[in-house]
Parts: sequence; structure tokens; C-alpha cells
Amino acid sequence: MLKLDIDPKLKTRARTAAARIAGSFAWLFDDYSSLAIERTVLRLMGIDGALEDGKPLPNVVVDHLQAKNALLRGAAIPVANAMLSRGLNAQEVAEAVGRGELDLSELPEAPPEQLYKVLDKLSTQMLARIRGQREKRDKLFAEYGPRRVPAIYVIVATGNIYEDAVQAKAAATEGADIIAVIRSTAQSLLDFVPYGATTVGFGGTFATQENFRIMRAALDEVSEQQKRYISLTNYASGLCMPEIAAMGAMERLDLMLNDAMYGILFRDINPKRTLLDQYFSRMVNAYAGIEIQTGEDNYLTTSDAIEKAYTVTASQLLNEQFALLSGVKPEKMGLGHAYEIDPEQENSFSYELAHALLTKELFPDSPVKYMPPTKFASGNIFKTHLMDAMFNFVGQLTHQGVQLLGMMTEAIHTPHLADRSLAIENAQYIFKAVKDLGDNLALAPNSFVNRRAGEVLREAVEFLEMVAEDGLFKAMERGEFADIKRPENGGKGLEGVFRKDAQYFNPFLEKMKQELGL
Amino acid sequence: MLKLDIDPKLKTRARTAAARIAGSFAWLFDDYSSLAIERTVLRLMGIDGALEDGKPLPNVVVDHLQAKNALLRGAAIPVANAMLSRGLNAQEVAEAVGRGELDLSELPEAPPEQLYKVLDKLSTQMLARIRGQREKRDKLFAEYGPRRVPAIYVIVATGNIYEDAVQAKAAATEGADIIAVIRSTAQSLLDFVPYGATTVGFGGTFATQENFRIMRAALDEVSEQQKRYISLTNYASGLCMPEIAAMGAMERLDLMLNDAMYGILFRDINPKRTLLDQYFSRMVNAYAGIEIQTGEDNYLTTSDAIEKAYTVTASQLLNEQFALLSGVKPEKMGLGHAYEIDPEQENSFSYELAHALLTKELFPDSPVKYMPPTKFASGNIFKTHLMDAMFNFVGQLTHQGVQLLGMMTEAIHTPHLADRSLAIENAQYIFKAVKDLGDNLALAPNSFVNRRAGEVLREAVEFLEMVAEDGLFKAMERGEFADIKRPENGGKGLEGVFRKDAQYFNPFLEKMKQELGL
Amino acid sequence: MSKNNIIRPYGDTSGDGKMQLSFSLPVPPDAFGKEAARLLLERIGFDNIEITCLRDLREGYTHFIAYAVTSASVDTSKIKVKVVETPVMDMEATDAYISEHIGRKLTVVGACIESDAHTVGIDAIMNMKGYNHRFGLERYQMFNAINMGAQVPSEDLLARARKEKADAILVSQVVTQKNIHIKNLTRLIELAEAERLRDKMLFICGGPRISHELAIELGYDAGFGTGSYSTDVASFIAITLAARAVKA
Amino acid sequence: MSKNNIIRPYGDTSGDGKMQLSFSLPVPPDAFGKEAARLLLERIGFDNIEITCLRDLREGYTHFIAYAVTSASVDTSKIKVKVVETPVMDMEATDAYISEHIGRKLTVVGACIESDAHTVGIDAIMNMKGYNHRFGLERYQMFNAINMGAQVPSEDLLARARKEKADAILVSQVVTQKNIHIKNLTRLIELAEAERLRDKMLFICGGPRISHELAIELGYDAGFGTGSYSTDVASFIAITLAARAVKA
Ligand code: B12
Ligand code: B12
Ligand SMILES: Cc1ncc(COP(=O)(O)O)c(C=O)c1O
Ligand SMILES: Cc1ncc(COP(=O)(O)O)c(C=O)c1O
Repeated sequence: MLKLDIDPKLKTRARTAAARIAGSFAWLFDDYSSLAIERTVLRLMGIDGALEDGKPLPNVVVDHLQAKNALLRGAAIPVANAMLSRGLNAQEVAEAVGRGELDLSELPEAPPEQLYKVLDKLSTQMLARIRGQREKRDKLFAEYGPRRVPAIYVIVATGNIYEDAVQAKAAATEGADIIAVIRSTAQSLLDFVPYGATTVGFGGTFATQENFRIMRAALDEVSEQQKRYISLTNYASGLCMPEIAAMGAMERLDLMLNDAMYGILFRDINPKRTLLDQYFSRMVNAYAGIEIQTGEDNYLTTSDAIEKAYTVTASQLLNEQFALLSGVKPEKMGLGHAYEIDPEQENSFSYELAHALLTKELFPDSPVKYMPPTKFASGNIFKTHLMDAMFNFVGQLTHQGVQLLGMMTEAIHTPHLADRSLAIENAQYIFKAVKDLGDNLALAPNSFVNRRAGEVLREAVEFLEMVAEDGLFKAMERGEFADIKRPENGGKGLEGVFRKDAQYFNPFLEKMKQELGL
Repeated sequence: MLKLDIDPKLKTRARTAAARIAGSFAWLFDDYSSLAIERTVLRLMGIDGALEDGKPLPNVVVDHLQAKNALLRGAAIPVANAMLSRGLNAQEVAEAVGRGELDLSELPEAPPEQLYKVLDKLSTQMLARIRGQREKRDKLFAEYGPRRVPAIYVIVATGNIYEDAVQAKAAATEGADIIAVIRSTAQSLLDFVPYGATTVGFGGTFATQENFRIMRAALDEVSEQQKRYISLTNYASGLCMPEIAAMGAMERLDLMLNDAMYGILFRDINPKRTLLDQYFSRMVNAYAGIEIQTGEDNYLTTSDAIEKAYTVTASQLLNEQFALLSGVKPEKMGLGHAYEIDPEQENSFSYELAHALLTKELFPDSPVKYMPPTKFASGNIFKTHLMDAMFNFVGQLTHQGVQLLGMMTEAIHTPHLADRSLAIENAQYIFKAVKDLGDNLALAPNSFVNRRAGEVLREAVEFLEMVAEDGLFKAMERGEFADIKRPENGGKGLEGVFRKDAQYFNPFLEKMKQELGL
Repeated sequence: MSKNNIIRPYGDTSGDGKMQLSFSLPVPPDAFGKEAARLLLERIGFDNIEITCLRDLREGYTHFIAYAVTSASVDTSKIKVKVVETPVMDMEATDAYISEHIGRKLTVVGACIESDAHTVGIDAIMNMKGYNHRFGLERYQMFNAINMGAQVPSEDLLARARKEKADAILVSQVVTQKNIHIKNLTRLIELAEAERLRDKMLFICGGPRISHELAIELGYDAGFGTGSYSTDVASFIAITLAARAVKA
Repeated sequence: MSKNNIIRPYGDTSGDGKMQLSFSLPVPPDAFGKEAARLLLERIGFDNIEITCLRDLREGYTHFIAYAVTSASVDTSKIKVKVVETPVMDMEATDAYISEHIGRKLTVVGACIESDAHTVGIDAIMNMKGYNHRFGLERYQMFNAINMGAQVPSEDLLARARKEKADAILVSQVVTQKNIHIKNLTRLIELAEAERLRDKMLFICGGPRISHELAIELGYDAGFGTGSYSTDVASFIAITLAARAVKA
């Protein structure tokens, strides 16, 4: 068995520092909410649909409340109040607001018990639906058997959900275990979730609830045929983190890209907004039994994979601690890691082996999300195919959880049907060839791989202890993460963060916290 | 370091049995000669060229002697006699025979001392030339540095020597260390070596002395430019084994395909003819400092690589013992092995690792000739490229001597220029990626790899002991090798084997034996 | 799948016409070479040409990798495939069929002809042990299978077939460089015709680059490519000869 | 190398025209599908077509790998390549050149425009640390380099360029799906013309699918593709502006 020889004290120090950092945000998680969180509440209450100009009703209602300065106690109470006052359901309330026929700030206020009762009913219903999806997933896994390790994960990204569905079914039939629908470029910067099925996107397909539904149905069909549960994933990142998480929970997505800091660093979304939104969105994911996936690979697309290896480890540790605060269990934390080492680097494979083993060593229960070479993928499809093979080799050798298959055309276009199929063929061949190879091998003591892993962990520990000392926001402001400077009050979406008042009520947050034991 | 845990007693038993088998052919090596050996003697005496119908002068002279029943004392003495008697040089003698102007059996016989003197002079000259080539090679290696391990070995096979030369130079510039000119289909069955430069061949280019010269010149040019000695290899197999060895020695080939039993098993050449010819041809190779390469890979193109793995080991051990008898040093024995495991086989890589390590373990000083997947190469070039990558991985991990690069178009055509370049790129990338990986790893005790290697060796030992008991010819007759039945007196070329008479003299054999300490 | 019969290559959008290409040209690996590659593809008729990689092959050559769009299409309703049309039976069924419809053992003589030494293919068809879980013809009760092996001169094969009164000749050709297989297969048929053997037995060829269509073109009765099994050939021989027997 | 100017692809014999292809079709992975693939290649104009592999892509599609021969050729004497023609100087030389010929710092404003967030390319050109051992423009003494980063609306880029009195605008476009880069680059130039900024500064674009030729076609002064360095751009800007200063 390939096992690193790592100082256990170093591991403890790493976790202590990360926990200190994540733990310092109680003020934010307890006292603040955001537009996205409130829109999520509305969605969970059953509000869906959009105006003719495409503006989704959850946005219409929340913007309306904000405009009327009536959002500080949350969106749930005003809508519940209107339901009572007008005898409408939530959707009808939203539609009326949308038509400009209803001003939620001008209605007479029902007694709190009545309001809570309405909300209790709605939240009980919705949480039951979500639990139902979770149970259905569990049942299907129990029936068909668990996912292979590493699971074969491929992306579809045509921009057209119907075309995506065909490609996803083809891939699943060929052996893919998980289908990710890549989002259209920069959807994370949209402060709303588009509505309905979409057929045009750039570099990906919009994440919409209808698109989720279409793809889930397609995959359920294949699962049934193949007697293998095919998982679906999408992105709960950006300005709509919790909304997308909620949509995923309702439509039985199985995994969700959901990083604590990705939005801040890589999308210039305000730090407070991001941390707050991730807190709630992860709770939704935890409740729905959705496996989250974090975005450590992003550090390596802009920085050197050797020099900055420790930033991956540090981010993994932080993501873990933040996820724990939201009730995500280790076995649902798909922490990220990527094979982004320059192929011109001597012993690139040994470096990567050290890094990949370190991730396994630190997070033995995590279904690590292992990302393929992308940065050094080139227009030379033959070479890229080989780099992907080395990546698949390490994935199987070190038993990573989820293998995000590399495509030989990574540097050229979003995957064609045949590219994806060749990627699956690549993985299947390598996985089989080196199936139990790890059982045959041991690391030579004091070998380079051992020393290298220790070095990365030490650098990560020192970094995290420094951040714990200075505070995460200060460190980000100084550009300590990914060499990108992000001031606490900069970035997009800060105006969407507000301090809750004493009457604030979010029925879902309360119930989920309770059920998750938080 | 990856090192097998193999019972040393088993190794000793293996070598003892193989030595017994090889040692049982003293009667053949001491008392017999062949047409090919005699033609070789003539070539070494300086006879070259061909008649207008293409028949080479060495054949003309030897056939003439045989027709006149004057060959039993060898070709050297009659030709030396004609030289003295007519005041001609050897070439002029051959030409006169070719024109039908000279009957070697009808000349007055010069006194033995004079004949020996002529032959002593000629053989001294030629051996000096060959030594000169060896020294030149040694000098160039000393100047430019040794070959990389594994060396990058690629084939050219256009059929046109000039086209081959361009492709060889391109490959060498890109990083190839060794160029093999593949022979035209079935040249091994020709009982003569074609003369001159050739531009038409099938599945390869004819081995001719002029072609050797053209290619050697091209590679010397690149060696000089690249400051890296580029080696050249060809095939001394078939009915002209020793002749081609001699041509290679003269033209400074650096390696030579030269298996003890290939001709018997895979070309249906008579067993006695083959063993006899290999004995002399290997002596020429040994003298010229040429690295021989054996053909164990051939066993696996027709048999299963797992089931019949032991036949490879057995053949390696036999090739070793036969080579020792001809004065070949272990460091010049490129014993063969091949990565021919079905990619559909689970743990194919671990199987291959066991087999490759076994070869290294048994022949630590041999520059093992490691052959790529060919049998399971398919028209799917992308998949074949990956199989070649796994092959390159094992080659570097286990430090094989010579890596015969696989081509992604193996199942389609003899390599195009780009195929070869992609193969070099594949090897260079993998070699670099896993450069020192082996130093990091150890085999888990009692792991599958260890057990598998032990099992193969045990099977080989049992097989060799059985063959030693029964005799090699008997075993071949029964089809024990490669499932092919080869009777002692069957196959092509038996009529070219004769028992030497008391006056037989081969000046080269004598001198080389002496200098090689045999 | 396209709604009508007109199909084009598919990258990620129906009928987008995307194709991957690679090729080498005697040009340098620079902007000039790249333009030469682009022009070549344009000349062939491709659009939207993306030369994604230039690899220096040295000695004045460059290898190009490209993606491009073709406007060519195929009307699937017009495709006519020449395939062996006899149904495929397993060994037992074939033996039974021969017993019933022909009533005697069939003799087949097989070989890799001329310079070709690739016997694995013909062995897969003929030898006892067969290939991929199908036994070879030697194992069939109703076949007398004679495998002459590698590098058999056409003359020898025909002589043996005549001597054995063969019902079918099985020829394998694996080496195809410079179309040597076409030359060899053509010569065999010409010899057979000259020797008046052509109509006396079935002539069947096989190999990785052989298709039924090519075989027919060359004057053979059938051709079998990559992935053929003894069952395919045996069924073809049995059914075809039974039909001929009825006609005769 | 070919003796004359007419070149064709090279497999293993001069001008043999061999090319490798792969593509997917909405056909089954059988003889029918194979024939469809062959016909498609024939339709495109290929000869000697060998379909070497059929891969079942499921859902009714098949992936084909093929080798074929083209008779198309290119006359190299007729190739005209549009490349940036200014010589490339290193950082010190460029700084010296600007000091001498222009005599003031040059201001350049760069950005990834519209939805594109791929900053690595523009950073490689502009940022202090540069790329592959060439420092970026920020490091040059004679450049005032302003990098606006990712997803900058065209309007914002032009506004900033106007404000800074920029000598050159550097735009990066990496995402090319559905030709979004062409749309974005065209829009930027149109806006610049509308705002009468086009002639006030150099417009330079770059990205993996950008060529100088394409850039010129889109109305830019220069374009830089894969493997460009700060030195290429800096030299181009310096020399072009010096030349214009002389003319003016
Ligand atoms: C094994 C092998 C060898 C072995 C052959 C051992 C043997 N006893 O057969 C050895 C090592 C001896 C060998 C030597 C050479 N080989 Co070779 N060899 C191969 C290899 C790796 C596999 C071929 C094989 O066995 N396929 C498996 C069988 C089962 O498939 P198959 O032949 O297609 O047969 C199937 C069908 O086609 C069909 N079929 C075939 N024949 C028939 C006949 C009938 C009647 C029917 C019904 C069906 C049928 O049914 C079979 C089962 O499905 C191929 C590469 C590859 N991966 O394909 C190269 C390959 C065929 N060899 C090649 C060459 C050039 C040679 C040499 C000439 C090289 C040289 N100069 O030394 C020599 C000389 C051989 C000669 N004189 O012919 C080339 C041919 C290039 C070309 N297209 O022209 C190939 C493609 C390799 C390459 N890329 O260069 N080879
Ligand atoms: C790194 C990367 C990312 C990073 C970007 C981080 C960052 N800050 O830049 C992250 C992870 C964020 C990312 C995200 C996405 N990416 Co991205 N990404 C890549 C990747 C792996 C490498 C690109 C790169 O950095 N190349 C290295 C630089 C140095 O090369 P370059 O950009 O070509 O630049 C050079 C030249 O072109 C030139 N140059 C470039 N710009 C300029 C400008 C000027 C003025 C000059 C003179 C020269 C110049 O000089 C540079 C140096 O030589 C490529 C795949 C690949 N290997 O190419 C995919 C790729 C570009 N991404 C792609 C996609 C689709 C996306 C997403 C849209 C996916 C999604 N839906 O989530 C997102 C969204 C991004 C967005 N909104 O634009 C696709 C684009 C497909 C296409 N052709 O349209 C690619 C090809 C991957 C793929 N096959 O799907 N990506
Ligand atoms: C965590 C995470 N979220 C989201 C994305 C991409 O989505 P977007 O482009 O919409 O930000 C990525 C991409 O790598 C990611 O890692
Ligand atoms: C030892 C040896 N000699 C010769 C050859 C091939 O040459 P020929 O086809 O002329 O026998 C091979 C092919 O593998 C070989 O292994």
C-alpha cells in the first residue's frame, strides 16, 4: 500500500489553524443575510418562474422588499403575510408582485403565530421533498451498488441542454458515473438564475432548474438501463450560490461545485457575500445529501503547481472547516486537487504522486475531486491524451474519489462527443491496467515522494497559522491567496449583504440547523 | 528501488539447464560449416559485387565450389589458391569465376604455407578494419557520452533507403538514439544478400551493404550535429545470418538482431543451419563490438503473454548461453522481452511489471531489448498511443536497456514520419515524468508482482530442465517452443550445411576465437 | 441522430461538420508552414480551419494537427453495403446444416500466400483452438481443413487445392504496403483462371484491410476483414455450396 | 522536401498525400456505418480510404478513425503570410529604442473583454513577472502598463484608454465557442470608431485562436497567437509608433 510517512503533529496543527480561521466568522453567519439567501428562501417556499423580460420572480420579490426597505427580517415573513392576507399561495403572491399589483410592505401584519404556522407548513413540505430526493438517491445506490472509485466524471458543455442530454446519455452508457453540465461563461456573475430550458450558452449551458430537471430525467433513464446510478453535478458558485444549491436539492443533483472562497478569488465577488452565501448553500447541500466539490484546482491554473502546491492544501483545510460548520460530513466533501504540473518538469509524475497522496492522507474519507491537466494541455491532442493517461494513472493508484476526466482537446474546444468517449476509454484502460498496482507498492523511506509531501504540508501549516493570526480578510486583502488582492469591502455583490434585524426569520435555516445538529 | 525477491537457487538452476542445452552443440559448431559461413569468409576476404542477374559474387563462388565438390575444406583456401596461381586479388578471382573464366577446382595447388600466408594477410587486414570500426564507435561514445537508458529505438521501413535516410535523420534529431532499418518482408528466406542501394521493398528495406553504408553515413552526420552517437541496427537473421553480421561489422552497425532460434521457429529454417550460422555470426558481432538483440518478442505475437511468459524467459536464458559460446559479453546481449499483454486483462500493468523486472533481475548487465505492444495494437490510434505510454512507463521504471518505441499506427501501416515523431514525443514525456520514480518505490513483500515473477521463473526452469533432458532438437520436434513443430532435418537451408573435412580452414573463425579467448 | 437521411459529421452540435485531421508537409514549423497547411485544407474544401498544433519533424517537415468543418454530407438512404449476406450459424448448427444439405465433409485449403507470413489471422479461422471463443474449422465435424501456413506460393496453394479436390480456398493477406495484397490476390485468381480452377471451388480471402466489397471486385466469392470468425466463413461456405448444389 | 513548389502531405513517400482523420457520424458502428464514413471521405475528395477504427459512441453515433490520400496540393511559391513584420527586440533594446525614437513613456491599457475571464494570456504579456523568461510590459522602463483584468466591458476599456491617453489597447480573447471572440472584437472596434478613438491609438488583440491575419481582417493593427511574448508586442508598438511619429 502506498502510504506517506507524515508527522501527525503537523496534521493537528494544520486542522487547528484552519478551524480557528473558519470559526472566526460566527458574527457573519449568525447576524447577516443576503439577497441570494432570501431568494433561496422564496424558492424553497415554492416561488418559481420569471417575468417576460426574464427576471425571475424570486428576484422580483426580493428586490421589491429591498426597495421598500422591508427585507431586514427576511423575505419569508412578508410573503407569508401576503399569503394570509390575500389567501394566495406563495407563487401567486410573487406573481402579483411581479404584475405590480401587490406591495408587500403595505399589507396589514398577521399575528406571528399565524405567520410561523404558514412557514412551518411550507418548510416542512419542501424539506420533505428534498429528503425524498435524498432517499431516492440512497435507494438507487443501494439497489445498483456504489460508485466506482475513482468515479468517472465527464463534462458536457454544448450550451444546448437537449444536445447536452444526448451527449450525457452517450457518456453514461459508455461508463461515466457522473455528468457535470458546465455553466455558460460567467454565470457566476449573474445575480439571478435564468429561468427555463436553454439552448444557447457560451462555453457551457446555463444552470436553470428546468435544465437540471431535463438532465436528471435523461440520466435516470440511463441509470435504469445500465443498472448503475448516474450522478449529476452543477455549479453552486457565484452570486446565486444558495439558490442553485436549493434547485439542485429539489431536482436531485448529486454533487455540487461549492467552494468557500472561489467566488472571492476567482470571480471578484465580495468576501462577506461569498462566505455568507456558502454557509447557507452548503447547509442546503448537506441537508440534501449532495456531495460538495471545491475548487482548489483554480489556484493551479494561474500559479505554479509545485511552488504553490501548499495553497491547495491550505484551501482544502479551510474548505473542510467551513463545510463542517454547515453540517457537511467528510464523506460528502469532495475537496479539490489537480494534476497541473508542467510536463517539461523532470519527475513530474513523482511530484504529483506526492501531492495526490498528501490529499488522501489528510482527507481519507473525502471523495476527492481530482482535476486533470488543463494548463499544459496544448493543441497537440496526442500529447494531451498522454498527460490525461498519467493523471488517470495517479487517480487509480492513489484511489482518489472522483476523476474529472481530461479531454485531449482541452486546449481547443469544449468537448466533442468523440473527445469525451476517448477520455472515457483512456480512463477505463488505465484504471483496469493499474487496478491493484498500489497494493504491490510501498514508498521507500525518506524517498523524494515522502519528503515532498512533508514539505508541502509544512508550507501549508505555516501559511494557515499566519492567516489565523492576521485574519482571513486581512490575508486576502494582502493577496496572500492566489496572488490576488481582495479587499473586504470590494468585489461584486456587497450591496446584497445585510444585517438581519431582531425579527428576522428563515424557516429553512432554523429547521436544517436543527436536523443537522448544528 | 524496485527489486524482486527471487530465490537465487532458482536462478542457478535456470542457468545450469540452459548451459547444458547450449553446451550440447559442440559437435555442430566444431565440425560443420554452411554455405552462408563460407560466403561470409569470402566477403571478409574482400569479395563483393554481383552478376548482372543480381547474383552476388560470394554466392557465385561458393555455389561454384559446391558444384565442383570443392567446398569441404572451406572457400578460403581455393580462393587463396587462385589468387596465388593467377596473381589476382580475391575480388578479381570472384569476378573471373563469375564470368565463367575460372574453375577453382582445376588450378594447381600452392603449398599450404603460402596459402596460409595469403589468408593471414587478408584476415589481418579485414579484422583490423573491423577493429577500426569498433574503436571508432568506442571513441565516439567516449566523446559524446553514453546512450540514455532506456535508449530510444525507432524503426524506418519505407522500402527506399534514401527515404529511410531522411526519416532516420529526422528521428535522430528529435531524440532517437538507435535507428533500425526494418528489412523487406521475408528477406530472411533469401539465400543471398542483395547487392547495392535499393529503393523498393515491402514492409521494409532490403539489408544490403550499400544500404548499410548510406544509412551509417546519414547517422554519422546527425551524430556530429547532435553530439550524440546515433546507433544503427539491422537484422542478421535468416539464411544469411553471418554474411549480414560481417557486412554490419564492416559498415559499423552498432546492434544486430541475432537470435539463436528465431530462424528455426519463425522462419522454418533448418535447426542445424540456424544454430551453426548463429554461432559464427555472433562471433563476428562479438568481435565487432556489436550488441546483439534477440527475438523473444516473437513468442508473444502468436502465444498469450501471460500463459507463455515462461517461454520468453527460457529463450533469454538459451540465447545468453549460446551467445557466451560465441564470445558475446553480457553487456552486449540485448535479450528480448515484450509488452504484449491484453489491455483487457485486469492489472495488465502489474503483470508486465513482474515480467519486466524478472528480465532485469536475471540479466542485470544486459541492455534488454524491450518491445512494445503490437498484437493488441488496433486501428484505434488513440488507444494504441496510450498502450505505448504504459510500455514506456515500465521501460523507464525498470530501466530496460533499449526501448523499441511503439507506434500508434502499429496495426495500420509501417510508420509514417509523424507516427515516429509522436512515438518519440510519447517516450520523452513519459521517461521524463517517471525518471526517478523507481527510486521512490519498493515492492511490498509477497505482493502479486513478486509472486508472479517467481511463478514465471519456476515455469521456465521446469521447461528448460525438461529440454535439457530430452535435447533441444527433440523438444523442437515436439513443438515445445512456440507451439511450432520443427524437425531436425526439416526446414529451409539444410542442404547448405556440410561437414568440414580435415583440411578445412576458416582464417577468420580461428583468429576471432583466439582473440575472443574462446 | 439527424431527422432526415442527409448526415454530416458531429462535433457537439448536430451536423456541425467538425473533423479532426493530422498530416505532415515539407514546410517549416512557422507562420509560413501554418498557412500552407491551412491552404491545403481549404483546397480540400474545408471551412473554419483551426490549425491547433505545429510539430517540428526536422529535416524540413512539419506535422500539423487541425480541426475543420466539412460541408460534405452523405445521404444514408442511398448507401448500399456489400456484405456477406448468409446468416451466421454456430459450429454445431453449421455441421448439422452441412450434413443435411450437402451430406459430405467439405475440404478447405488455406494459406498466407506469397511473401506474407502473418498466420495469426488464418490460424484464427482454421486452427483447432480458434479465436475469441470460436473454435476453428479444424474442429468442425464436417470440415476437412488443411492449413498450409505462411508464405505459400500461389502455385503451391492451387496445386494442393486441386489435389485435395477442395471445396474452398482460404487466402490471407495482412501486409498491404504498396498494395502488395491486391497484387497477390489478383495474381492468384488469374492463375486459378488459367488453370481452370476458378469455377471448381469457392475463393475466399481475408485480412485486416480486406472487405467483402474489395474481394468481390478482385473476383473472389467473399472477403472477411478485422473481427471475422470461423463461424462467419463456415456458414458462408456451407450455405453457398448448398445453394449451388441445389441449382446444379 | 519536394523539388518544386507543389507540395502534398507526406506519410512515408514524398508527396504520397496521406492524412489521418477522425470524426463522428450519426450511424451505427457496423458495415453500414463504415460505408457511410467511407462515402463521406470520398465525397470530400479523398482516395485510398482506410477506415481503421469504428468506436461506438452510443445514442446512435459512431466515431471513425481513418487514413486517406488527398490529391490536393499547395503551391508554396504562392503563399502569402500576413505576419507582424517588425523585428523583435528584447526589453532593454525596446526601452532604448523608445527613449531614442519617441522620447516618452508609452501608455498601454489591456483587458480581457466581455465575458472572457482568461487573464493568464494578457497577464503573460503585461504583468511584471511575465512568461517564459520574458518580463511583462509592467517591467519595461518606457511603458506605463495598465492591466484591467478579466471581463471588462468594451465600453469601460475604451473609457479608460481615453482617460489615460493610451498609445495602445491590448485585448485578449480566449473563449472562442460559437465565434464569440469575433463578435466581441468586432464590437470593440465598432465602438472605438463610433467614439472616434480608433485612429488615436493602436488596437492589438491576442489569444490562442488569434492570428495577425485575422486581426487585420477585424480592423486591428496586429494580432498575436499562441506562444507570443511581451517582447513581440512591445517591439511592434515601439517601432510602429516611432514610424508614425516620423510620418506625422
Ligand atoms: C503478429 C505480427 C507479426 C508476427 C507474425 C506472426 C505470425 N505467425 O503471424 C511477426 C513478428 C512474424 C511479424 C512480422 C512482420 N510483420 Co507483422 N505484424 C503483426 C501484428 C502485430 C499483428 C497481426 C496479427 O496477428 N493480428 C491478429 C489477427 C487475428 O488479425 P488479422 O490478421 O487481421 O486476422 C483477422 C481478420 O483479418 C480475418 N482474416 C485474416 N486472414 C484471413 C483469411 C481468411 C480466409 C478469412 C476468412 C479471414 C481472415 O480474420 C482474422 C480473425 O478475425 C501486426 C500489427 C497489428 N497489431 O495488426 C503487424 C503487421 C501486420 N506486420 C507488419 C509488417 C510490415 C511485418 C514485417 C514485414 C516487418 C518486417 N519487415 O520484418 C514482418 C514480416 C512478416 C511477413 N513476411 O509477412 C505490418 C504490415 C504493414 C502493412 N499494412 O503493410 C503491421 C501492420 C505492423 C506495422 N505497422 O508495421 N508480424
Ligand atoms: C486557465 C484556464 C481557465 C481559468 C482562467 C484563469 C485565469 N485567470 O485566466 C479558469 C479556471 C477560471 C477558466 C474558466 C473557464 N474556462 Co478556461 N481554460 C483555461 C485553460 C486551462 C488555460 C488557458 C491559459 O491560461 N493558457 C495560457 C496562456 C498563457 O495562453 P493564452 O491565453 O493563449 O495566451 C497567450 C497567447 O494567446 C497570447 N495572448 C493572449 N491574449 C493576448 C492579448 C494580447 C494583447 C496579446 C498581445 C497576446 C495575447 O499571448 C499569451 C502568451 O503567449 C484553457 C485550456 C488550455 N490549455 O488552453 C481553458 C479554456 C480556454 N477555457 C475554456 C472555457 C470554456 C472556460 C469556461 C467558460 C468554462 C466554464 N463554463 O466554466 C470558464 C469561464 C471563463 C470565462 N468566463 O472566460 C475553454 C474555451 C473553449 C473555447 N475555445 O471557446 C478552454 C479552451 C478549455 C476547454 N477546452 O473547454 N479557464
Ligand atoms: C468552485 C467552482 N465554481 C464555479 C466554477 C466555474 O463557474 P463560473 O465560470 O460560473 O464561475 C468553477 C470552475 O472551475 C469552480 O471551481
Ligand atoms: C531476431 C529477428 N530477426 C529477424 C526478424 C525479422 O526479419 P525477417 O522478416 O527478415 O525474418 C525479427 C522480427 O521480429 C526478429 O525478431
